[in-house]
Amino acid sequence: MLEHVNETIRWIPLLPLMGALVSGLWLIFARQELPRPLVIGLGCGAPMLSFALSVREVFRLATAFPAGERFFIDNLYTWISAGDFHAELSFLLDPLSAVMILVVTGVGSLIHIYSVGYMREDHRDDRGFQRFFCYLNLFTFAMLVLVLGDNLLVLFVGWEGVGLCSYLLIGFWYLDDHNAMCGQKAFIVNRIGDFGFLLGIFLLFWAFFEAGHPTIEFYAMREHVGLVAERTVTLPAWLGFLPGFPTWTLLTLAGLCLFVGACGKSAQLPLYVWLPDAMAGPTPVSALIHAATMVTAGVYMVCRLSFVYSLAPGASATIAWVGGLTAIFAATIAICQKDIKKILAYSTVSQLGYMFLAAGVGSYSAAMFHLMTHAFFKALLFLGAGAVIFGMQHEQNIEKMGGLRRYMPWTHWTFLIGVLAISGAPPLSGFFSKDEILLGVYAAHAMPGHMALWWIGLVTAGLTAFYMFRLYFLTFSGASRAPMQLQTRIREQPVVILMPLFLLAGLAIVGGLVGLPDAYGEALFSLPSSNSLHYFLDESVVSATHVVPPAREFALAGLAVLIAAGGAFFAVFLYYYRTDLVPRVTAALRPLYQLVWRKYYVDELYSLAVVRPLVRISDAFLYRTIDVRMIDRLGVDGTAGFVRGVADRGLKLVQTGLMQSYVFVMLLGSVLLIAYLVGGL
Amino acid sequence: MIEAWEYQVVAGLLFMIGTLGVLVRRNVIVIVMCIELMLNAANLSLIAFSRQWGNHDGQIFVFMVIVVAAVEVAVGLAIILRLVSNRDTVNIEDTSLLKW
Amino acid sequence: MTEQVIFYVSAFVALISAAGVVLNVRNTLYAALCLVITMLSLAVLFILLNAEFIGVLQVMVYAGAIVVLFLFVIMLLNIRGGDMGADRQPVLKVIGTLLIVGASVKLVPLLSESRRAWPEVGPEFGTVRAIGGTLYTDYLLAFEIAGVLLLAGIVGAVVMGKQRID
Amino acid sequence: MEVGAYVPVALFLFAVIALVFAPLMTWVERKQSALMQDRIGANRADILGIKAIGLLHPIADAIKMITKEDTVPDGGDRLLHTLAPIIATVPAMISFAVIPYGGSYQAWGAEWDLVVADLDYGVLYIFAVASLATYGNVLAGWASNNNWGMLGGIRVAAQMISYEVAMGVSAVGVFMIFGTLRLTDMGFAQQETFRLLGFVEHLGWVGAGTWWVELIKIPMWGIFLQPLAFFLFLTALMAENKRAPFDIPEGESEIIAGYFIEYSGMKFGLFYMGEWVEVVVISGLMTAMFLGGWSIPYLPDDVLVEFLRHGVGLNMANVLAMIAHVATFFLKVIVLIWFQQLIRWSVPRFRYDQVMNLGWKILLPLSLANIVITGLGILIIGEIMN
Repeated sequence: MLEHVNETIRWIPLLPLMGALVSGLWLIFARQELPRPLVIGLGCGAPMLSFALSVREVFRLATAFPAGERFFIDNLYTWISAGDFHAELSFLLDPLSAVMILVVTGVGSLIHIYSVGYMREDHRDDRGFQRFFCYLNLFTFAMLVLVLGDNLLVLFVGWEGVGLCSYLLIGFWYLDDHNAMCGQKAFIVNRIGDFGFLLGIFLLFWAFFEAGHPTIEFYAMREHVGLVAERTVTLPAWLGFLPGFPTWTLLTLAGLCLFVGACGKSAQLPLYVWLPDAMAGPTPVSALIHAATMVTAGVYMVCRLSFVYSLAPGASATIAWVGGLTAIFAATIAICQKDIKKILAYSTVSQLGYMFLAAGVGSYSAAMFHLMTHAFFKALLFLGAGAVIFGMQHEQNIEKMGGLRRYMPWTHWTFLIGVLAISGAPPLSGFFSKDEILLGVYAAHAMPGHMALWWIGLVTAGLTAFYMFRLYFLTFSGASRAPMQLQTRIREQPVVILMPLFLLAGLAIVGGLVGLPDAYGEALFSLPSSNSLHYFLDESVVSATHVVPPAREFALAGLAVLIAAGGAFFAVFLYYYRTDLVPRVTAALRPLYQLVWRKYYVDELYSLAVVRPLVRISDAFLYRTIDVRMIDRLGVDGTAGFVRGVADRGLKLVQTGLMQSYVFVMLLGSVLLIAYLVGGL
Repeated sequence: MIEAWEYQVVAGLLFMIGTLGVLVRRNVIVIVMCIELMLNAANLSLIAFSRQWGNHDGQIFVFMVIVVAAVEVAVGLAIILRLVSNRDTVNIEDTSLLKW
Repeated sequence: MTEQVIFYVSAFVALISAAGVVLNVRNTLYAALCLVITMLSLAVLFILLNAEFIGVLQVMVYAGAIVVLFLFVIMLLNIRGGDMGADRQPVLKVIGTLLIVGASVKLVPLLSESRRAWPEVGPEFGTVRAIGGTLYTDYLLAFEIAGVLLLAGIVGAVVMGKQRID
Repeated sequence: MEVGAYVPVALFLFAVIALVFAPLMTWVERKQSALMQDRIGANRADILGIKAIGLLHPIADAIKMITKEDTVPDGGDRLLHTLAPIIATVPAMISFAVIPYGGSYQAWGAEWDLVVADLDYGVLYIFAVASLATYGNVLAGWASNNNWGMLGGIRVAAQMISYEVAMGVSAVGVFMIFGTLRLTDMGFAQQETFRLLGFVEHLGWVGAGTWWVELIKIPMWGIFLQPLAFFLFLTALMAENKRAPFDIPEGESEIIAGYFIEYSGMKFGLFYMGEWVEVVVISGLMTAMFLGGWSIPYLPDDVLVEFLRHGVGLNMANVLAMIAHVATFFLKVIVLIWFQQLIRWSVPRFRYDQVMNLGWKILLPLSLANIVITGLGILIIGEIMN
């Protein structure tokens, strides 16, 4: 592997860090905000500069070197050095991280700009404006560390960093208890996942250590992964119900542990519950963190470790099935939601499920492709939703909207583009990426039940189109259901909010062309290998190759479009032409509707099965018995009381206040000690 | 030929004399002087070891000890000045307030 | 031969004058003077041990500054006597003295057991250049900490010495 | 160098210092003050009518001192009272041992080094020995059983300790420049010259060997390399010497005569002699460190010897060079002595707080600044040279 040292890479994450430090430290020490223009310049300038740098470096990476050598490394310093093990604090720019940093800094910059407009009149909290940009910059930094880190430890630092920023931003308006609780929920659920992630890191490191290569650097691990592929672990007897009992490969176990972390971060079953609640944060946060970037960290991690997962079919199958189930599960929930942001949140969970589905069947580049296009159109949708919410004076219930097309035409058009893109309408970006995933699933013959998964994907596509169009029609078409006095005040948003929408809409339209499938390229433009993203990423990820004849590929795409169109038409029918049917349908399906509307009672189930017992045990046993009775009373107070008793009765007599008696005792002690040491006693 | 142990004997005896002084004398100033004697005994020992091993580490230690001694004397004598101006005594046994 | 004579004379003077510091109970000033003589004889021993720089430093700092400070304080406080008042813990001191004497008696045979040949050292040993070289490389941190310590000492002495602490 | 070579040299030196220079100093001092105060000055003592511009006064003084009654005050400490003047005088005399008053010469197969003890830590030796002289003055004040005396002693102790710091620190710049504490090495180093404008050549502004760059050459004397240190060091040394304007330990107008108030006779004379010898030592040390020692400007030793040997042969050439160098050295010493006298009789005595302020708040910070500047200068010049 040829290494190209490039010391510019470090500035990509460091610039946002400096922005965060300057504004954060200023807030801490000066206790007041900087002048507004300065905050905006600092807060938006840092990610934009970072974006410019990223573009330049990625361009250099892509053009200056032939395939196989696209590998920039920037070594800051040696973080840990223990024996043969060295963990460097270094950044790695390869095709995989190149795609990620472009998405993170590019979409991030747009959302920063949008935030200027969105947060300008936010007076819920003193100094909130600068604090918001401080957190956003810090998040950008953490995310860039995550994707640029060249080993698992640096990745983990970023991993935890984005978790922290997510917590800070969800609870941004912390004066409201509910928001603070949502932040805590996100943090705790993420921690559960991170526990598995850490275990995975340790397992991987242990495996490589045993194989004689104590390393956690991705490319070194990739080089030596063959040495640990055969290593197995024996499961304990009580796990006898698991498939493949009693021996698993170590990589399967490690991959599963790591996937637990990905489940937490990327909101997959069963740890998805935090993401809908994370909508408590400001809308730009939802767009940036909970749609475009942070939640994709799990997908990125799986792609980054594709060399592990390609050798661990069990783990891959688990990922695929979890992803597929999450996709359809979340899509069904989204159908009945009324909160505009919650719908988008469940849609995000569902789309993330798609990505994992792709990663699970080995189409890692398809997963990355969908990650990218999803970042475009989901950020667009969220920002559009933010504009709607802003226009509606912080009303989020879509049943109280309607007819916004007349009031906010530009927002409406961009939102429609987003809806079309996510529904998979050709030739928008979502069409290509979703198709590539479905194609990958269809062709993955090694995967147990791949046809079932394929059907799940198709149904989900239909459901997606249905609930997105439902959202669209309820929000923008028909007559306004808002109170009269609110209706008179709905206005189109200013340019600073619309401009990011336009740019993202443009990206959502054309973004799919970088990954135009070869078959389309051949047929439309006679380009033999038009899927440039796939070939670009091929160096970083171990992609499964699937050969499907072009004719069948077109047929499959047609089927998917047909199903999506079906879902869309169903929504058009129900929410545009025959709106009177909706109450009747819901009444007819009352029990089912109730089940879905209450999100399958998952939160209640968790509360009953996990949270309440834990709280009960903690309170009754850990707190009242162990902590208060034993540690406090016996340990802390007991020790102190004992020492005080002894000192009061005996020791204080030794303290005469006469220096020379102390000298005498010291002398006596030294003489005895020395006598003992030289053996002359 | 003088050998290491003879220097160490001198250092040891010097240290003992200093300790004795700290133990038996009651004048604070003299006690500080006796502490200086003990420090110097240690210095002699270190210098002898430095010579014995043929490297400069011992001498560096002595350098540091001298620095510490200078600071200690400056602050210590300032404390003694305060003691005299407050309690009008230099007798260590009159200053036994610092106890339970 | 010369070395032996110098060693025995200096060691003898050092020990005798050190004893003078302790035993001179009537006059504190004489104790201080005895201390100077000890320092000077120790400086001679240092130079005998090829530690010339440290020897000169010993004279400069101990004899030239530290003991002068003692004299300064003795004169400032006008202490003409020695120890004052009755001894409050005589038993303790007698036992301590016996301990010290006993330990001293054991000391000589104990140390004389371990004999080790003197190595030859080059002409560079103990020079200012050699000590400086070691001090500014291997012991740089210690040196800088010593500087901070001196600063703290200055501040401490000034604060303690002020007549009225505001 | 063989032992035999320097014993006579040492004896010569002590004779010069103690028996010639110190008595001469009394005369110089009187004449100088008379000159500056527009008086006639010492001109009374005569032998058979020969006055010799007052040069007989030192002899008269000596006779007077020796024949006076020697008293010890009641309640004073007889031992310390007797020891004190000796302790005050002897260190001043022996500190001259490390000051080179000439270079190194080969004559008749022997090597002649014109220094009594060429110590590696030469300057530190002077500092150490000079600090011992303090005891004489402090103990004198104590042993006199006199309040003025004791106040004088306290003042001596405070002043000595204060100025020792500034003295040591201000000399560090010179040590850094010459990279040694050995005074003979400093003397040899100061025979070199440097081009004042050499930096323009090193910076590449003009070509090598440009005539006007070569023209202006300056001897590598300490005073040119360390002008600030020269004045700081001289001030600190004069304060250590306790003579006007730093003579607050004597302070005739406040505490009569300070620590030697109860002294008479030769003991009293010894204190004065000690001070005068110190003046010479200061001048010698300053000459060795700052004024090029024995060297004649623009005329290095070997060039001089090489020039002379063509006429008189190697041995005599060395002897002639030695004479020239010793003469140069003493000429410089005399200039510095005169300069000190000039200060002494021009500047009034400082107040006690002024002395302390000067030492701690002016000399010490300036000395520290000088170290920093010197360090930077050495770094920069090192960079340019490479």
